[in-house]
Amino acid sequence: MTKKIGIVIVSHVPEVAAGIPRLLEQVAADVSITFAGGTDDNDIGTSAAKISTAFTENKADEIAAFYDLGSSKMNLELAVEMTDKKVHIYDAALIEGAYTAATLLQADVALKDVEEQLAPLKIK
Amino acid sequence: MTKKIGIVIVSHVPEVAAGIPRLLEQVAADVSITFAGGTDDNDIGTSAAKISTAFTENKADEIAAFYDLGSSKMNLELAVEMTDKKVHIYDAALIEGAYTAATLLQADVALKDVEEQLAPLKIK
Amino acid sequence: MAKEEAEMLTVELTKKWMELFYDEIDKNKAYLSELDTPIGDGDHGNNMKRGVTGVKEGLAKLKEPDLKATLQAIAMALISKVGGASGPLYGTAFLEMAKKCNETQKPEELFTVALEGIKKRGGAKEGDKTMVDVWAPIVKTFSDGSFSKEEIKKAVESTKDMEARKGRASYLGERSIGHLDPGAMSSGYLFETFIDAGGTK
Amino acid sequence: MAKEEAEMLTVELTKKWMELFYDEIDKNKAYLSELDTPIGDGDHGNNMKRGVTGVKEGLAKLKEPDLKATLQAIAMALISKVGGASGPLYGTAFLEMAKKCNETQKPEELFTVALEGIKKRGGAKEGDKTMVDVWAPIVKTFSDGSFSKEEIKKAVESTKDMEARKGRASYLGERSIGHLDPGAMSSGYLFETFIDAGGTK
Ligand SMILES: Nc1ncnc2c1ncn2[C@@H]1O[C@H](COP(=O)(O)OP(=O)(O)O)[C@@H](O)[C@H]1O
Ligand SMILES: Nc1ncnc2c1ncn2[C@@H]1O[C@H](COP(=O)(O)OP(=O)(O)O)[C@@H](O)[C@H]1O
Ligand SMILES: [Mg+2]
Ligand SMILES: [Mg+2]
Ligand SMILES: [Mg+2]
Ligand SMILES: [Mg+2]
Repeated sequence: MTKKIGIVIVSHVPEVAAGIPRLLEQVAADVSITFAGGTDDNDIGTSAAKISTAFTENKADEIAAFYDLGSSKMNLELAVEMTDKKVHIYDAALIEGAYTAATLLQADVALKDVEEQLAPLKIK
Repeated sequence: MTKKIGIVIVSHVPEVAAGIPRLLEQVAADVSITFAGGTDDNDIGTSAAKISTAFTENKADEIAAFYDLGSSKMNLELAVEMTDKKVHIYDAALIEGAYTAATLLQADVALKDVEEQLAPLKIK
Repeated sequence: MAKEEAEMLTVELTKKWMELFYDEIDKNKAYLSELDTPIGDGDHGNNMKRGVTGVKEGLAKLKEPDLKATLQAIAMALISKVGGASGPLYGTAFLEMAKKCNETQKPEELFTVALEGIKKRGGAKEGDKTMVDVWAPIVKTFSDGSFSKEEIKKAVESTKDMEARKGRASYLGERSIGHLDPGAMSSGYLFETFIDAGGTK
Repeated sequence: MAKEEAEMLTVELTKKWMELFYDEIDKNKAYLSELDTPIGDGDHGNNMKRGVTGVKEGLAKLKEPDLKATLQAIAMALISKVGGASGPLYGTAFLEMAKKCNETQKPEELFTVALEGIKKRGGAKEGDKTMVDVWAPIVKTFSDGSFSKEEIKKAVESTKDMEARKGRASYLGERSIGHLDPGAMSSGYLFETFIDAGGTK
């Protein structure tokens, strides 16, 4: 039942990263959603290692990734270079973009149509 | 030292609402930031009563409010009708918008200039 | 005479109405959440159940309330207990009725201000596939005397072919077509139980 | 002869460099965070301190490493320990140097690929008020032989009048003018300690 494309949430704040999937899971029971929040010491920041783990733990081999601030994007990109999975990084509003993607992926919408709906949410 | 305008964060998820201020406080030590997350039972949802409390607890009399999904805006508006404070609701990306506002309010930027910078982040 | 009375909203009628609405929500809780699953977050039944439970408790606490206090208590319970979008919407509806009820007790006029409140609160128009698509046509039925379970069912059913433009279902765009709107369904129950409670035109 | 040797990056030189860089960061931790306060989140000193501590520990674990392993260990420590934007940026710089160092050990060429890595990773150009505004001019000084503490200070100082277009400071727009960029400052320390360690053109 798990959808082909999963979602990874990256935030500087551990609680935010852990909390967003709770909102998404409500509308996307079959989308694998994993997250990486904070530094390795759970301080405010991001960690390429944690993001790598979120990629690995995700049940899908193709991933739509969302992040909060620009600096998390850099760690996200580093993690992308270290994974075999196919990762799409979206410069969309974190919560609103991930929520949109979750809703549409659950409804088996094709990725290119999801991306079309993410386009107006691109704010970075 | 507290700035004249405070920030209120409203999210469906208690952890997300509690976590975002941690990101903002890093760049806005003197901005009063309060939050309301989840229903009264701490389930996923929002609560006009919790939002009212976040208004009251905020040290500022003028508030910039940010929310995640459309339904939280309705509870936000209900809470606005119940408070004496001056509240501005922004339809901006929650995390990115609130972060921008926090940075600028800390730097004593006038509200109309803050709003100008929030305009491109308007996605709902 | 009985007919005459039923034309006006009274405390008695309102209480009876809320009891029946509670039962209907309770009975259809799973169904409402099921409707909310393909085009929402699957919680509308639970939300409404929490709401009507709050209403029951809120009304039980009132001692000899007048109509205004009754409607206010209902509004407050819905606002504070539902948790989802439908909470502030139904809450606003009853709040507007409470504000108006000293001036008129005609259901038609009270439902009219309630509908205006819902529209203002949520920004939805007719055709957006929300509870407004039940409220708006039903309020109209009062003027031509066609208010009936038939019309209520028709209004609920009409949301099936609509494309959602408000609320969570709107994220699905045209993919929302083919599904009944859960808030339209619960609004259907609200009006049906109003009839069952003795409230007719 | 000593001059000759210093022209090439060696394991010895790199280790010495990192020791001095650690000391410099340690000494200026509060200052770096202070620079990061008006135009950032006030953590650059702490971030860098965590980073250089990680570098120290990472290097201590290596047994008779070659240059590539040394540079890789530095990169990995910075990437995993810093936490802020500067982590992946400095990390990428050393990663690119590690990739290149079997082909050439000339500081000039290694710093060139490092700079390209930083630019690619962060998307910043010269003039955006970031560490790039130290790296870019300093890399150029190698070709005309002007690499010196003088030039490093000048490059760091040049960020003061710039308007930030990347990183957290960019949220402040023109209000970022008048403040030194913290990452430019720490990059200044990196190049100064490279000189102190014996690395010159
Ligand atoms: N903006 C709106 N205007 C009118 N009705 C709305 C609006 N948003 C949602 N609704 C109604 O609310 C119903 C969903 O309620 P519920 O599931 O309780 O809230 P949520 O979507 O927050 O979980 C929808 O089926 C729709 O009828
Ligand atoms: N996109 C970028 N490109 C180049 N350098 C950047 C970029 N973003 C930030 N920096 C550098 O990183 C420094 C801030 O580092 P640090 O405080 O550790 O990270 P953070 O801002 O995430 O807290 C800035 O002063 C700047 O020099
Ligand atoms: Mg719902
Ligand atoms: Mg809900
Ligand atoms: Mg910083
Ligand atoms: Mg930081």
